[in-house]
Amino acid sequence: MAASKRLEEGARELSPLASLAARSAAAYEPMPNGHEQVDLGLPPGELLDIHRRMLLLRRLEERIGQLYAMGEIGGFCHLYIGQEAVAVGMERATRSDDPVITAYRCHAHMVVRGVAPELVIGELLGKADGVSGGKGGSMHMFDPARNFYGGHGIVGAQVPLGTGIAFALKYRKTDRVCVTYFGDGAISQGQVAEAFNMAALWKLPIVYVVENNQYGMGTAVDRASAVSDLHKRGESFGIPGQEVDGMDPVVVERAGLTALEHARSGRGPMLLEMKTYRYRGHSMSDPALYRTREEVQKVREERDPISRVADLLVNAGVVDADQLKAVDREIRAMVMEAVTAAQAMPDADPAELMTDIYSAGS
Amino acid sequence: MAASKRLEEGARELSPLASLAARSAAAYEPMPNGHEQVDLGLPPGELLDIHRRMLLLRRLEERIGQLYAMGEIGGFCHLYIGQEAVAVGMERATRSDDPVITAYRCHAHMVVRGVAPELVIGELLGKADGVSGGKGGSMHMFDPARNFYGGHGIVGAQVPLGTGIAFALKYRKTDRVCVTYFGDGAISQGQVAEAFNMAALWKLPIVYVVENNQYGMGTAVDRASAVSDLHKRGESFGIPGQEVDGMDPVVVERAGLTALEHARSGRGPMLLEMKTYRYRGHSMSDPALYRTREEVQKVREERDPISRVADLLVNAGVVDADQLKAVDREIRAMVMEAVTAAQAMPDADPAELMTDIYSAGS
Amino acid sequence: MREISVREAIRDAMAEEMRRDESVFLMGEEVAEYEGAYKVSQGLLQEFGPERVVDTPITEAGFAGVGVGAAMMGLRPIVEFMTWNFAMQAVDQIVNSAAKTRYMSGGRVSLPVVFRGPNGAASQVAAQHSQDYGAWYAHVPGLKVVAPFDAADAKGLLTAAIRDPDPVVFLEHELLYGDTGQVPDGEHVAELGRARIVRPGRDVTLVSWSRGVSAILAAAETLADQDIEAEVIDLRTLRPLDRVTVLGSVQRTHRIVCVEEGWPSCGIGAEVIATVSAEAFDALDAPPRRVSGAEVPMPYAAHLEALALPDVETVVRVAREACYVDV
Amino acid sequence: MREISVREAIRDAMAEEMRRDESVFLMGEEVAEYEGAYKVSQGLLQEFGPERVVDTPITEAGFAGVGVGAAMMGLRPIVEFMTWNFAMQAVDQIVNSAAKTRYMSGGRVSLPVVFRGPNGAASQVAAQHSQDYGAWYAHVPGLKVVAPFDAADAKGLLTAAIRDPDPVVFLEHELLYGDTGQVPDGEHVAELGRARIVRPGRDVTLVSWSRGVSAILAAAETLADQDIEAEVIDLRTLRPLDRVTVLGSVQRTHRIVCVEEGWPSCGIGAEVIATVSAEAFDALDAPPRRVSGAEVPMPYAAHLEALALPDVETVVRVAREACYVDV
Ligand SMILES: Cc1ncc(C[n+]2csc(CCOP(=O)(O)OP(=O)(O)O)c2C)c(N)n1
Ligand SMILES: Cc1ncc(C[n+]2csc(CCOP(=O)(O)OP(=O)(O)O)c2C)c(N)n1
Ligand SMILES: [Mg+2]
Ligand SMILES: [Mg+2]
Repeated sequence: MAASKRLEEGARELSPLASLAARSAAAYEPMPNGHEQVDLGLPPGELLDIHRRMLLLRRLEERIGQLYAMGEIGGFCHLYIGQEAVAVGMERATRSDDPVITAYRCHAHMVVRGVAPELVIGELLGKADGVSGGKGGSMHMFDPARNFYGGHGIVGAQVPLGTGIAFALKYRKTDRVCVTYFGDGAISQGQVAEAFNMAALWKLPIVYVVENNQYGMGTAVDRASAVSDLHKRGESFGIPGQEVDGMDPVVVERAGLTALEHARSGRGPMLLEMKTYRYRGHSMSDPALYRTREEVQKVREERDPISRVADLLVNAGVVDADQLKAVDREIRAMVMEAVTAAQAMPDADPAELMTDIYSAGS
Repeated sequence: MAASKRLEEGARELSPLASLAARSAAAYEPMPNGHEQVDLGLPPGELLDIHRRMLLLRRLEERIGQLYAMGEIGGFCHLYIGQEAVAVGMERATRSDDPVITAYRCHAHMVVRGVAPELVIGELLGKADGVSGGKGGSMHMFDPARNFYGGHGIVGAQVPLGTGIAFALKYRKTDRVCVTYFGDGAISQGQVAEAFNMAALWKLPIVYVVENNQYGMGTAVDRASAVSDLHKRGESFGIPGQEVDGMDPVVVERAGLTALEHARSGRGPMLLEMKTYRYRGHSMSDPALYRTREEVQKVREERDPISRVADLLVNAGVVDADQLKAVDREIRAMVMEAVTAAQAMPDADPAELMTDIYSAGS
Repeated sequence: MREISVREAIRDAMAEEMRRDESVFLMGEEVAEYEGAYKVSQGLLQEFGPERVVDTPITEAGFAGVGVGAAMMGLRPIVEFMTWNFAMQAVDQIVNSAAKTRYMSGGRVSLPVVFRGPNGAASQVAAQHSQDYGAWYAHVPGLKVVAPFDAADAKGLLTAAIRDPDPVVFLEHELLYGDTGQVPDGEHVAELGRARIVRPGRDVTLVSWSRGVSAILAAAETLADQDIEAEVIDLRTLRPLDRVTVLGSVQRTHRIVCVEEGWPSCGIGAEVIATVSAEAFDALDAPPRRVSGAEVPMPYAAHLEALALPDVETVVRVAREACYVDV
Repeated sequence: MREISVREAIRDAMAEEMRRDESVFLMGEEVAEYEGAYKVSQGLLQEFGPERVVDTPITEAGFAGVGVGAAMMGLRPIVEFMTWNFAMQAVDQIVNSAAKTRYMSGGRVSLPVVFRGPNGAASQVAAQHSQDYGAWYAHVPGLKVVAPFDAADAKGLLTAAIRDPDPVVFLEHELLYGDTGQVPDGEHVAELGRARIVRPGRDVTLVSWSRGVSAILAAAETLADQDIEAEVIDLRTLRPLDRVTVLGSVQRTHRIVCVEEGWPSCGIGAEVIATVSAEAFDALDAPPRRVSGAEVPMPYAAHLEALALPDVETVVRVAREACYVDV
């Protein structure tokens, strides 16, 4: 309850992405010459914005990982590191009034929606001013005011929920579209098929995004799904699917725009398969013995979305390495600030144990 | 408990299909001449066998419908009338050691497996010697000795069960195949998709048969399934599908043989869509206002599987109309006999209320 | 007042709330064109159209989740399960998504959704179609669980459930749909969470809900002929339980018998008796007793089915034992 | 005797039964290559190969059904749920297919299947990952429900469960996996359905199971220092409940406190107290009491979570109240 008030304030004060985006455009003038002509795919300011957003997610999650290792965070904690291009690219394709829903790997999706990092960290620390008042933890975070609907711990369950959100959007005759994320492991859940069928049958405004990070916990996708091209998993329901390089935020954004337009114009659902990768274990307790270090190293070196955009920016002469370092310092500082702010929050009041079970009136 | 003993005996005494089949071949010598040459698709004796089996199912279900109307049967009762070509054609394609499982519309599937009709009727009458001792009723009948595994009331639930049976067949390194039936309404159930995925992933020996009788209760198939070509519902899982004229037992048998051979040879599941039709309401209490009388009438006249085979036999000069009438009389008498036998069975003993909850020893 | 059936009372509650509030809609299997497998939604499609009376595929987990998702957006879905037996497929959405989300979100997400349909035994529909889910749902914080007996309560409590900001599990009874009763004209809203003393008495408290109320009412009649005045309580809401009314009654009668159609182990009766034993121990003059359904999957045969359900004679016998008249 | 952890005891029971009986196999998410999300199936893939230690997709309804289907063919599947929270998706298969089929088939179909995995609260995993399902499954005839506390019982009862011809719900506890205890060498089979008096005493009966036993043992220690001799009962099996042992104890102590981690409404505690109240009413010298988890979806924050679970101090306080020492 305390959290709600704080959340509104917190967001107004900090809203890091909005301010970051504003600064991106202003602070960096493209370098005039001396560099080869590179096709950025987007205006340089936009690309800087993408880079900053992804870097914020990366640094935030890294810090969260450290806090977990230090014992300040408990329970399950699933980091998004490696997958940043998906959240950032899709967020850029999405309208701010388009609802978003995902599973337990949700910190990044929240923050790109504009929720202040300190509120996420506060939640992880079990604080009264955490985004769920310390009651939800890493897997259960919601901010309806920013059209973010969680944060769900049961694999696949958010897919019917997102479909219901889309149902409501259509019922209300809006032109909004719900973006529903889930994993390569989740796609085999029966309720996902059930939701696909209803969404297609009723032509609901929804974009399904399967973040195929190659593993559902320790299970490689081809050991869990009979068809490992996951964008084909909509075929039985007549849902058009597309494979997308989920390590390239520009490609993600473009695919997202097309799919959102498809859904927004009343043509029903689309399924985007984002080929991506998580660098860390499934959760903090996973030693990830089911894959080799080399496999991870190779992706980091060859496909890392942040390096990719950074290289692009440097090669095109938009910024130089020093400037990127400055951005990184700035973002690290912002994350540290958020951690400090979160740590200063009061613990959830013991009396809160028995609130929020039912609505206040009942 | 009493039922088991009776079941073994009953079957030995009666086994109507075995005897019917034997008689088919013997009793009717193909007429020597005077008739056009018709391609029967099968030797005449075989076709006679098909005709007799279908007719038994038809007359049996009609009689069950009457008993229901007279109040001798209670609860839900789903008749198979119209769909006989599927059960009979598939049974002929199936080996007797191939397990079969279906939903609540199960009387016909049981009887083609060789369970004595009196045991089915006895069950419907709630008798001690009914196939489930009067405890299961219309929807819950089992005969593992004849590789028939139910008889399940929850839409779709038998599909993972059948998949588990197939798992066991593979685990035991047998060459048997499980035939799993379900309806056009059931196909959208999430657990069906889950089962498809596992069966394809593990290449289980299973043939999925969707009996597309056009309606799931009152809902036409295109109002329930985004893709109304149901044989395509396996595509997302790489399961090959085939559309089959489910009103033609010869075509059904042929498709069944191919699919069973596919599964038996280790190539994994197949999905057969049987285009069929039920003449009666969904259950006895359904006035079937969701379709016109004309629609039903048209199918009865143009596609009825029993008339189709009868016409074929007559046109080919295998039998004449009188002979067919004699067959019908014989079958009606057999059904009446079964009813009489069932009615003479003792009611389930009140003490049976508390047995069979756990195994006898525990 | 008008005499209408429970079936009509439920339909009227839905229709009136749909007229009153655009965000209310009905979804489920066969609710629209078929007008409900048990004809509960008769006329609704015609009045409100297919956007607000929505036939779903046979996918309980999926459409329950769709309902909860729609509620997240502020709609007020009425999700009909053809029977509660089929809601086992959806129970994860009911419990993990609907019941827990307000709490997990620190109060930021409201889920005004009603799950409703017939619960418990019907007539010879056997084990998979005859389970009573009252105890399971009453176990779960975050849910409200309602089980009306008569037409007036069916209407009043369903109206309250639809207006309630929290997820409500609304347990109807197929064998009550045809029963008629007087229902107040116009808007009729009952309060959730309140039991009702249907018949006052001073000798023994009989507690039940839903169809069980007809058994305890009949038992009370018989007992009255035998000079035992039973107080008959209809719980109406199974969660939250109206402990005050039950405990108050036991303070007066000093004896209690709780009657339920469902299985006893960890049932509603267990909760009622455990509550009374702990909180009105000194008031009790006799062992608090339960009468319940037999601990078996429901058999098909009519005579076995009858044996599996609590009957009036047993209630009378146990109540007499509680009054020590036969000892 | 050997000192091993509960985790090892469970693994050993599975391994020994798999060696003994070809029809026993293990399936579930991450049970093979990962060796179990909680490392319970360590070494099994290596010893028994991928045919008998089977990784499944994340499809609980589906693979639970596959397990039941395999059991219909006479195999003896051990179906692991990564946690019981995820089994809500499979509960229809557990109840409608596994629990009811022997009955519905008039005894013709046996289903020797074990469903197992950790149940209840772990550590800060919050509402969707912390539910205790003991009461739900104990409600259902046709199921046997087991919830061991120590390593010896984990092994002995799981062995019995695997050999049992009926479906068994086997509830483990993540926070007990690492606890060690003495386990008999060689084959060790315990009997299902028998509670165990862990510590005899004459003043008050304390009842619990699974991790709750550690709380009542600790409370008994404290109470002993205060000259109250508590009898400590580990139920071990939640269905069928060993009423004889519990009632016998209450006949001696005249007081009972039942402690459970889960929610109280329609819980195991309710069943125990209702049973005792009805059947040992005259033996009771004080109100029979329950101590339970708070009626909330489990909160994440460590200090809130601690408040939501029963603690030793509360057990001691309530036991003292039952003994009227503080009144
Ligand atoms: C229904 C259910 N089953 C199992 C789990 C345990 N679990 C949590 S995450 C996970 C893997 C999911 O993988 P994927 O969908 O690929 O998402 P990712 O973690 O890769 O983002 C599993 C099995 C769960 N939370 N819910
Ligand atoms: C999970 C579940 N939901 C709903 C029902 C109620 N119901 C019984 S049969 C049926 C229609 C099934 O149609 P279909 O699969 O096409 O089979 P058919 O009856 O046509 O043979 C429904 C909705 C049920 N038994 N189980
Ligand atoms: Mg994944
Ligand atoms: Mg159909």
